[in-house]
Amino acid sequence: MSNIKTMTFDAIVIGGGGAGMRAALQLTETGVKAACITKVFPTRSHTVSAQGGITCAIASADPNDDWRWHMYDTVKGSDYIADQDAVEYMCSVGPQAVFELEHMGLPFSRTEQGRIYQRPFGGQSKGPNDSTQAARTCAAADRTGHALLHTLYQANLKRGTTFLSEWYAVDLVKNAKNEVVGVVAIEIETGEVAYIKAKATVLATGGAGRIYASTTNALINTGDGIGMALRAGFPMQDMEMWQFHPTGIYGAGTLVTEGCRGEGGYLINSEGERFMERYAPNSKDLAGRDVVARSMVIEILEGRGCGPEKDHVLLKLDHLGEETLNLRLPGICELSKTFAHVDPVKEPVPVVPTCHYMMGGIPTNVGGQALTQDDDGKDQPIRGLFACGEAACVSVHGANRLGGNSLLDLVVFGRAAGLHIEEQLRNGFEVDGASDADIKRAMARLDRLANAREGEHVAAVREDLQTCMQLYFGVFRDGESMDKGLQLLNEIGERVRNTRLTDTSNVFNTARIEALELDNLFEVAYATAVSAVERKESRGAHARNDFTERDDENWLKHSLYFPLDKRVGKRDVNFSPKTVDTFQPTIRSY
Amino acid sequence: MLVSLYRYNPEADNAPFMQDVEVELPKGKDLMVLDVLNLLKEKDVTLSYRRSCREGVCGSDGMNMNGKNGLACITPVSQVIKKDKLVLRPLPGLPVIRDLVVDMSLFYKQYEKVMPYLVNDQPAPAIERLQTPEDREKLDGLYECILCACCSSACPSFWWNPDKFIGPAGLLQAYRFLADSRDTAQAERLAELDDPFSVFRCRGIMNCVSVCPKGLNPTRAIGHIRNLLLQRAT
Amino acid sequence: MGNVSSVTNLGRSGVADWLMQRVSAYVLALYTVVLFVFIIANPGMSYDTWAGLFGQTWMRIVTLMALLSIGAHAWVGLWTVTTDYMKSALPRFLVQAACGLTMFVYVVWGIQILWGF
Amino acid sequence: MNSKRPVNLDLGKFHFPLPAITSILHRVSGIIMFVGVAFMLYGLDLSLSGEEGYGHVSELLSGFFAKLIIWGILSALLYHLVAGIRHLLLDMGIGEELESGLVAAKVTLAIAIILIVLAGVWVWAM
Repeated sequence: MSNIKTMTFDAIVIGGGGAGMRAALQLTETGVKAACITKVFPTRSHTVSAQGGITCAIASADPNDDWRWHMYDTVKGSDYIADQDAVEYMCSVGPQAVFELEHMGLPFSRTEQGRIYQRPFGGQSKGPNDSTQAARTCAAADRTGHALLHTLYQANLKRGTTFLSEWYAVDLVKNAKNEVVGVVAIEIETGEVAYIKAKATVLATGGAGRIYASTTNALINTGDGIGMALRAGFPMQDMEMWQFHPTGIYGAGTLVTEGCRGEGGYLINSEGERFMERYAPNSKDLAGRDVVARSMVIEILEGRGCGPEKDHVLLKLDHLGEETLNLRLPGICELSKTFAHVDPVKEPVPVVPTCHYMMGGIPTNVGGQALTQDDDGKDQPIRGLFACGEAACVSVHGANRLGGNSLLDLVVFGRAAGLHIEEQLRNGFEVDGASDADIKRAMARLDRLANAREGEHVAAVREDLQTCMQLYFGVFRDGESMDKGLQLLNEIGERVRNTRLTDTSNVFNTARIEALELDNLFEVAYATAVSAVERKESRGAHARNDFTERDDENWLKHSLYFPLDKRVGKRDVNFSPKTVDTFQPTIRSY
Repeated sequence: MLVSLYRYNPEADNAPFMQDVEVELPKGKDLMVLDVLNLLKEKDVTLSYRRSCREGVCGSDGMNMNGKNGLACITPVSQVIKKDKLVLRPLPGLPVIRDLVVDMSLFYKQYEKVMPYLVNDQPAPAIERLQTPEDREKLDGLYECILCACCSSACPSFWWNPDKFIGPAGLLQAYRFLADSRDTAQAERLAELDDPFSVFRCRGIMNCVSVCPKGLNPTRAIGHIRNLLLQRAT
Repeated sequence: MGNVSSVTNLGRSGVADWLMQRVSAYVLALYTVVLFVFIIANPGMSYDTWAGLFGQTWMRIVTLMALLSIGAHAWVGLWTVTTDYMKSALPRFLVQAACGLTMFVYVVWGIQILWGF
Repeated sequence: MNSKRPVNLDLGKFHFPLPAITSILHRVSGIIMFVGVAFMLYGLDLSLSGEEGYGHVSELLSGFFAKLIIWGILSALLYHLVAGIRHLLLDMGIGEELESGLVAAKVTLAIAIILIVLAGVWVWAM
C-alpha cells in the first residue's frame, strides 16, 4: 500500500509488560533490530499491579529447596493439564532468570543473610512426599510486579531498546503463505496508521480480565493479542480456564495479594470461623486458588457471608501486628484504606473472589513459537508468530495457576522467546512480503469504524458483555446456564459488529481505541464461552455443577478453540519432561 | 455535582476552554474521580484521559483536581470537591495533547538523564548479589515511584526549566541508584548532576511532597544528593 | 549528558554556587543581627557612637565582608530568578549585566563610604 | 503541531501549600532587598559624613514616607532573614517531611510577622 507508512524491524514485540519487555531486552541485547509496541507507556502495563512475588526455587528460605518440588507443585496446581516439558523448563531456568533480574537492580526484600526474601504462597510444598508448606515466592515487599516492571524498563533503557510507546496494534498482517509478517498499528497521539513489518512478531499483550464485570485486572487488559490471533484464524488453548482470585477487595475488585495469607493472614466467615480448615485441612488458606475461591463462594451461598448482603467474607490480618504489615505488606495497607475504607492493622478486609488470570491463550512451545494444528491434529508452528506471558499458553498453568508463577512465566518465557527468535534469525529465517491486500485486510476494523454511520455506543455493549460473562461463566458453571450465556453472547456479538464511533478525530482518540478493544474482548469472551461449554468435567478453575468430577479419560487434554468454524478440538498434554520422571495425575487435595 | 473540565482538541479548538457538566452521583457511594470521568466518557466519548490500573500503581491518570495534582483513580471525590464543584485540569506545565492528556516526553527525558538503572562493573555472581536488610531499607521510599509526574508538574522550578532541572521524580530515582549498595557508578552519577540546574534548582518548597500519591519525599532525596555532591566537592 | 552550564552562573558548578550562597547567608545573618543589637542597645545614639563603630578597622572589614556577601548572595539569587523567568537570552543577559553592574557599584560605593570618612 | 500545544499554567487555578508561599515571598523579599541596599548605603554614607549628615538622616527618618520606606526595607530584610534560616535548617534535614515542612512554614510566617510588626513599632517610635 503506497499511502501507508511502513516501518521495518527484524522482530517486533507487541506489549510492554513484563513478558514483552523481557523479550525485547533479550532481542536488543543480542543485537536483533527489534521494537516494542505498547499501547500504554511501558511502566503503566498491568504487570505493575502484581504484588506478592515471583515463585522460584532459589533456595534462599530453604537451602535444600529444589526446582523439581516447584515443578511438582505447579503440575499439581494445574490439575495435571500443564505441559510438563514447559513446567520443567520454567522451574529449572527460573532461578537464572530471577538472578538476572536481581543483577539488573530489582530491589528484592532481603533475608538477614543478604539473600532474596522468600515468602510462603499457596500450593507450595517440599515435593510429592512432603506436604510441608514451603516458602518459595521471592518478593519486593508487596510491590514485586512494580519493582519488576520498572527494573525491566530500566534495563531496556540501558540497552537502548526502541519503544513505540502509546501505539495500538490493530491486527496482524498475514501473507499468502499464512506467515505472520508484522502488524498494522496506530499511533495514538497522532492517529497515524502504519504497517510495522517484521520477520518475527511476538504477542505479549497480557490478559483479558476485562471480559468480566468484576476483575482485578487493569482497564487495559482487553486481550488484544488474543483477539488479533483469533481474527487471523489461529486457535486458542484452554480458554475456559479463568482464575478467580480469592481476595479481590469487595466492591472495588482491586487485588490484595495471596502474600497476605502467606504471611499468616486467614479468611473468616460471618461466624468468625476460619472456614478453610474444613475445606483444606492441611494447607488451609494456602490451598490452590481455585480451591479457596470455590470454598468462599460456598460459604457465601450457604449463608455465612459477611455484611448486610452476606455477599463476601473477611481477610483477617490484624493479628500479624502493625510492624509486619508495614514491612511486608505496605501496599496492601494503602489499598485497603483507599478502596475498602479499612485499616488492616485494626480490622479485617472484606474480600470476594474476583476474576484475575487467564490460564489459556495462544498455544506455544517452550521457545514461544505459536502453534496451530494440521488436519491430522499434529502441532504446526505458525511461521513468524510468537507469544509469551499471559497471552500465551505454553502451558505452565494448565487449569489453575499457582500464585507467584505468573511473574516467573513472564520473565522465563519472555526471555525464551527472545533467545529462540534470535537463533531463528541467525539461522537465516525469512518470510515472504505482504501484498497490499494483506495489509488492507489488517486495516479492515479501522475502515469499518471510520465508515459506520449508525449503531450503538461501545460502553453499553461492553457492559452487557461483562455482565453476561460474570453471570454465566463465573466461579461455578453449568451447562444449561452456559448455553443461555452463549446465546446471549451471540446477540452481543451482533451488536459488537454494529458499534458506531461518534468521535472520528485523530489526535489521542481514546474512543477509537476502546472500540477496537471491544472487538478483542468479544473474541476472548466468545472463545471462553465455547470452550467452557465443551469441557464437560470439573478441573482446576473450571468447576461445573453438572459435571462435578474430573474426567481424566476424556479430558486430560488441552481444549483448542478454532475461530473459523467456532469448533473446540483437543490437544495432547505433554507428559514428557526431559530430565525428571513424569508426575502422574492423582487426586488433587490440599 | 458540577464538573468543570479542561477541554482541548487540537483538530477542533484554537485554544483550550473549560466545559461545565452536571453529573448525577450515585447516593451513598463515594466515587473516585476516575469513576466520574468514566461516567462522563460514557456520555461524551470525545473526552480524553489516560487510565490503566485504576488502583494507584501504574501512574497513568495524574491530573490537577481542584488545584492539586493527584491520581484520579485513588482520589475520592469527597476529598477534593469544593462548593459542590470538581475542576479537572491537565497536569500543569506540560504541553497538552488533548483534554487531560499531556505530553510527558520532557518528563521522561529528565528521568532518562539520571541513568535510571543499576550499574555494577563487577562480574555478576552465579546467584544474586547480596545486600543486607539495612542496605535494602535505604531504597524504601525511593523505588516505589510510579512516574505519574504529579510531583514534577507541581514544581515551579520544573515549570520554568523543564529542559534543565531534572525535577523531583527524576531526582528521586537518581538518589534511588546512588543509595543502592549494589551500584558502583556513584562518582559518575554525581558528576552528571553537578551543575547549577539539574539538582540545585530545587528551592525546597515541597510541592512535590504534598502531592505525591505514594507518599514519597523527593525533597529529602534531593537533600541527600546535595550532601553527596558537597562531600564530593570538599 | 545531564550537564548544563551557563556562562553567566558564577561558580560554574551547582555546588560552588550553592556553597557561596550559604556561606554569604551566614555572614549576612550574623552581621544583620549584630548591627540590630547594637542599634537597639543604643537608643538615641549620637553621631560619635555611630561613627566610632564604623571608625574601627575590624568593623570596616566586617562591613566590607558583608557587602561582598551581598554581592555573591544576590548574584546567585538573581541569576536563578532571571534564568527562571526570562527565557530569551538577550534581555536576560542585559538584566543580568545591569544587576552585576549595580553590585559592583554597591561594593565600590561601600569602600568609599567606609574608608572615606 | 507540537509547538502550538497549550500548557496549563494558569497559576491562579492551583493550590499552593504554605511552604511554597514562604518560598515565593523569600524570592520577592530578596529582590526588594537588592534595591533596598541602595537606600541603606545612601543612609550610611550620609550618616557617616559628619554631625550634619547624621542629623539629616535622623530628620529624614521622622518623615512618614521615609519611615514607610525604612519599614518596607526592614520588613523585607526580616522576612528574608527568617525564611533564610528556615532554608539553612532545611539543609540540615530539619523540616523536610510533609508535616514538619508545614510547621516550619507556619513558624517562619509567624515569626516574620511578629518581627515586622515590632519593626514597625520601632520605626514609628523613633
